[in-house]
Amino acid sequence: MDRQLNTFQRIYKNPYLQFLIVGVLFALLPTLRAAGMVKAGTVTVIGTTLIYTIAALGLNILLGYSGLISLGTAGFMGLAAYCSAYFTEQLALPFWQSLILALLIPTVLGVIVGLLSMRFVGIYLGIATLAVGEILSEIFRQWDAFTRGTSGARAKYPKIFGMQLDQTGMYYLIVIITIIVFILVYQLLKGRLGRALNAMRGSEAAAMAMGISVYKYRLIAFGAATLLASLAGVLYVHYIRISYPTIWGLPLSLDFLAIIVIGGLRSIYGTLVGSFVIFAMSELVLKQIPYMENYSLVLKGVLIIIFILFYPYGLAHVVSDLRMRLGRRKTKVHPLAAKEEDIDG
Amino acid sequence: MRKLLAALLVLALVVTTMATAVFAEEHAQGVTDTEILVGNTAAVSGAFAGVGVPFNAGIEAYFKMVNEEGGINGRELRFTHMDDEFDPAKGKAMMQTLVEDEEIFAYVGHFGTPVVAATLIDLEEYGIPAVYFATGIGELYNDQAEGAQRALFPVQPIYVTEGEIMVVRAVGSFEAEKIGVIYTNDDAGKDMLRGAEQMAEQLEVTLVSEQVAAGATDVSAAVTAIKNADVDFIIAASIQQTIGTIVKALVAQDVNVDVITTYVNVAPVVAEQIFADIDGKFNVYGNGWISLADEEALANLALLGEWVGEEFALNPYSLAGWTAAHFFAEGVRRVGEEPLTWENFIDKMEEAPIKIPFGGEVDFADGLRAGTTVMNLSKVASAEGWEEVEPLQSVNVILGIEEEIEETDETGDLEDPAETEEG
Amino acid sequence: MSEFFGIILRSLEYGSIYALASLSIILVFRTSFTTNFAQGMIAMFSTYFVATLIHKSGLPLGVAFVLGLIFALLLGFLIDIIVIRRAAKLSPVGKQIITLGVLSIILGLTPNIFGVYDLNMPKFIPQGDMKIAGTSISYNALLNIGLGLLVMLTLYYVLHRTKAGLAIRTTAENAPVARLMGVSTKLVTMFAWGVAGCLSLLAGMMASPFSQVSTTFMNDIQITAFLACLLGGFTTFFGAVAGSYIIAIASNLLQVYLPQGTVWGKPILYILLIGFLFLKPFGLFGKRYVKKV
Amino acid sequence: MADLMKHEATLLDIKNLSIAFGGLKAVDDLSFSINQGEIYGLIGPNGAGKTTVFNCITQFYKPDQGELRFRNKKGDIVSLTSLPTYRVLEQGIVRTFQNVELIRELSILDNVLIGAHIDYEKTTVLDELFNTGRRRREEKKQIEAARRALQFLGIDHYRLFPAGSQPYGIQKKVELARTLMSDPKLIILDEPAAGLDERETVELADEILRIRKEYDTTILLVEHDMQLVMKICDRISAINFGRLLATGTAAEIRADQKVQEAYLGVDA
Repeated sequence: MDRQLNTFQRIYKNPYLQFLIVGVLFALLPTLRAAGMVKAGTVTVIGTTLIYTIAALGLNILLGYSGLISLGTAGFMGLAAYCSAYFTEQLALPFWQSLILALLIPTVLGVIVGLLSMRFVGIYLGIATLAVGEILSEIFRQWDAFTRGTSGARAKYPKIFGMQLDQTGMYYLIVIITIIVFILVYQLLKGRLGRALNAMRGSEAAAMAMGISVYKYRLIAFGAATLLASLAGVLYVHYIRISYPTIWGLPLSLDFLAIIVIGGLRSIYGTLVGSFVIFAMSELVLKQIPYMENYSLVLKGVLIIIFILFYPYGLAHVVSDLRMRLGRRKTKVHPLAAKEEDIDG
Repeated sequence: MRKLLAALLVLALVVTTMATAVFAEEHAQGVTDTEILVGNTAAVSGAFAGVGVPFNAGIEAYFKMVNEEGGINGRELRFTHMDDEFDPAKGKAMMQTLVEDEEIFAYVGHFGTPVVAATLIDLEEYGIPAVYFATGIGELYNDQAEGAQRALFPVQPIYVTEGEIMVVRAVGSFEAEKIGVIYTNDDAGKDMLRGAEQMAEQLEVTLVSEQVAAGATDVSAAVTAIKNADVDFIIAASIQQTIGTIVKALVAQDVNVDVITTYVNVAPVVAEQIFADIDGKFNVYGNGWISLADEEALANLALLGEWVGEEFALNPYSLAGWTAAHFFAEGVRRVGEEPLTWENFIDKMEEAPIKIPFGGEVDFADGLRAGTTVMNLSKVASAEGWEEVEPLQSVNVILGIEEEIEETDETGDLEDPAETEEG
Repeated sequence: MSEFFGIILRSLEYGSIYALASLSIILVFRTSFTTNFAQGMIAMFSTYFVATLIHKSGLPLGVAFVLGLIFALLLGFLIDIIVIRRAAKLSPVGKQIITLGVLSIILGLTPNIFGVYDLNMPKFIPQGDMKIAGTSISYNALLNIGLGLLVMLTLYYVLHRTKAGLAIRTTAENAPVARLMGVSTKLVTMFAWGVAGCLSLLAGMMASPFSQVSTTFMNDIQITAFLACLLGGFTTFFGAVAGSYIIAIASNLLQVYLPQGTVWGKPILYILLIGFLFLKPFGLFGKRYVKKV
Repeated sequence: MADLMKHEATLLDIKNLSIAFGGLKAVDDLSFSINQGEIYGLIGPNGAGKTTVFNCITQFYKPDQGELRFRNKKGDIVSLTSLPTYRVLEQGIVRTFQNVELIRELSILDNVLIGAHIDYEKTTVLDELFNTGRRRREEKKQIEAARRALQFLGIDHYRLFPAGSQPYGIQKKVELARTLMSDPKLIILDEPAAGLDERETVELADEILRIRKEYDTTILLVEHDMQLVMKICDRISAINFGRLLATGTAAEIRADQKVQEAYLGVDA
């Protein structure tokens, strides 16, 4: 079992190095753009995809690790976007101050919703979070003083460390933050906390018997998920420079769900790949293929079903799945296999 | 370090592009000796395909017609478009590709409220002309556009303006004193309400408003509340789908008061939807900025049908697309033999009012960006359609402040029919 | 007073639509433990089918409706056979996401099959109304209320008085035990999907004359139906029906009698709902499931 | 009655324990106590309330009546009923489950590490977020401890496989290894031999005895397999319908009239 890794393997298997390489690859994009190798819009599509990845990663902590479902992700992302737009534009706060508030406010609300999860299980929680999302959505549309209603709330490219970012600068900021988020999430979940969340999902009884406070960890899971959704919301509003109420509806929340299923539960790279499939594929691939542009939704649906049924570990695990089929014993367990207590929810 | 380098590279590239585009040649980007490239992004798949597809078909039909006749000053008009799925982020990305990579000369027919709202700022930064916005959000309204804002040319009515006109109609044509507004919670409904409130204050009439969700099935509560308010005229500020729901709920609750709604609803499908329900209990009126009363408009309609094909011949959105293309082409025609630059194009667009192929005209002089502000009035006359009851009139004409100006058949240099709002 | 009565009466009509939709959701949930997010889309798809028959093929409403029921039944069967049956071993979250896939496919196919236009749907009874206690109500509304009640009574009768109903209830209580007792749970699940499809179509047929048949016209109704299931508790058929009527009535009362009601009534209703459920997390009639360790 | 907790040797004292579910008394006025270092068996026919007793001790159920007192790790006497479920472990009581409760998708090693959850108290979330040296040292220490436990049960070579992919016998051992991680004073085993074949059961008996010796702990088990119980338990309590029938050594229980009746179904 304990094979000695050679130097090369040790380097490419180092997760931190992997994250850095991914980051550098993304950071190259504007240079490629400058060299005329990719289109201007592609940079924006990828930047947005990275933003969605961050939010989806939050949902992955919640659903993948903790087994708690939320259909309100888009609502929280939107709330942060509106907060940041409001604080920077209307109250003219500096970006950093606004950022802290825009992360804090939705997160506190997210933790409160986490309290609901103490009472609701399974589908009850799903629909209750859906209702929370609908309430937020309604507020975005109606509370004109805060959200500017159906005109949409505008924001500017931020100024950080005394440097006024432009569109490309903002893209770099998104890449840097994405990679930092990847590293932090990786570190946070590979150890004790990740195991505790896993335990909670796998067997609440076992978790309690092992001294894990389900109460505390559910709140942590909701807090982490909302924090990441908020971060994504702030980045979005300062990248696209508008927050429009119709964006933050149920369809986006459901897309986040699709991302982590297609990409892979509990997988950082899977989340990234899933985001590409959902947000960038129709843009960068499908629309180039004749007759396919009208079928991106159909394809998305087919992919969701195929992945859940046949590649339950998501795209991120296709390679290892194939390797396993070629010889090794089948040792994987379906990540969404039913458990006994699932009967009611 | 790489970041800085990359940023410099991009900057250098942009500067050179601009330089080559503006200074080295006399024409703007997208213009060659033989063609002019323009484009837009519009949702042609998903829920908004029913609007986006005929709209783009209208634009393409007009360009085809122009090109068959040899183009404008020897240049053919070429149209490219992308599907933004009504998503602002995608709309923004595609705008960058269209402007920076495809190097289009202008946006023709910018489409969809969220996308337009998200990209107005980018349009202004690029300074690229954008002719016709297939939405009526209030942000487009500007009575003193300066600098880059001058490059934006809204043509179809802005919802705020239409809200004003609806109140004017209620007061001017129907002598309403207490007006009820049932508005949807989307941009169209809320902007029309805003306009209606402004005008009601000016004209000193009472206004009560109730909201319904766009696309709702149950709007009975709002109707009950309006009924309780005992109004004598109702503005149904909602675009398609919900208008039928509102009218039917009014019928169901015996609120037999005349209703006026937006131009968007003045389409046969809406008449078909509600005619049987109204059953003569009250009238449903609708604004219109397209008048099919005069011969020229009818001729243009026949022309559209000829070029766009049977499927979209009578489609309001293909009419809109055709109009968008016409306005752009008018600007190019006016530039004539002069270099076709953004600045030139914008100046020529402002030079004189431009006629709408289907009646009325829009004046962009002195930075006025308000879309069309003259509207006619139709009512649901049968299950097949609407019939015009009042011709195209400006606010002041409806209120009887000004005399109606006789329609002439001359194109071009018509005197501005003074449609500035009376304070 | 007659106004109050009018609000209740009208809410009953909308409540019937929500009740049919939520029954469809519960039926599927109880037999295949799947939260069906595609319910609204299935309703939309089959209603489009009926509207297309009427507009393009010129069939009378009755004939088109019957063909539509067959279409909806087969659509339900198909979804179960092709997708849901294979997902039997998945957790509820897994199945729930699978229905998102179904949703996406149907939504993507609709404009490609039925075209991009919204279609008008005639009412079952085009015209006429009557007065009840000072409130006028159309015959069609009465029919809708009656149809809703009829379907619910039929369903109740089938569930509690017939062998097929017993099979459904046993499957809903405990699928493995049902199988041991010789119930073909596969068949039960398939028919549940089929019948759910028909209920959805009926909801769609009742709702579409209010607006138009479009890709989105069932979205609001589906969300309301979900909330109704939540309020009534996902465990009983009766709860979902009761939840539907309660939400329809409460929503309209709040909107009419609250200041700014039509603007803020809905979010306030949702907040009240969540608050109530915080006290009774399994809804009005739901049962708590306690896991044995 | 004398207070048994006064004796240093008493680890757990259960007094007048009662719990009812919907009017049905699952446990009825049950009292017994366990001494330090004992292997204590709880037997009874199906539905006698054995697992319910376990669930009461570990606070999965809150008893209607009765006292549950325990001499915890610090030597203090605590009343278990005052604790939330998740805080029972830190007193020194750990349990297994009738139907193995493992996290199926996690590796065996990770499953065992979950047992060390409360031992990590020194590292904070921030330590984890920034992967500090303290966290890395702690993690290394725990992995070593987990592998010791796995080696002890002879399954260390499976440690990287997902727990759910392993046969039942291995899964049971993983659960056992997990209990060893928290340095428990009392291990409660719920039917540890259920589902095991004869050879595995013999192995299990040996393991239980070794655990007591090696980890210096006390064991309480519920078991159907009489042979196993009789072979390893120092003392046994037999219950039926939630009531205590008899307490004594294996030989005494075997000879007890009431126990025989309960098991053979003879009317009392």
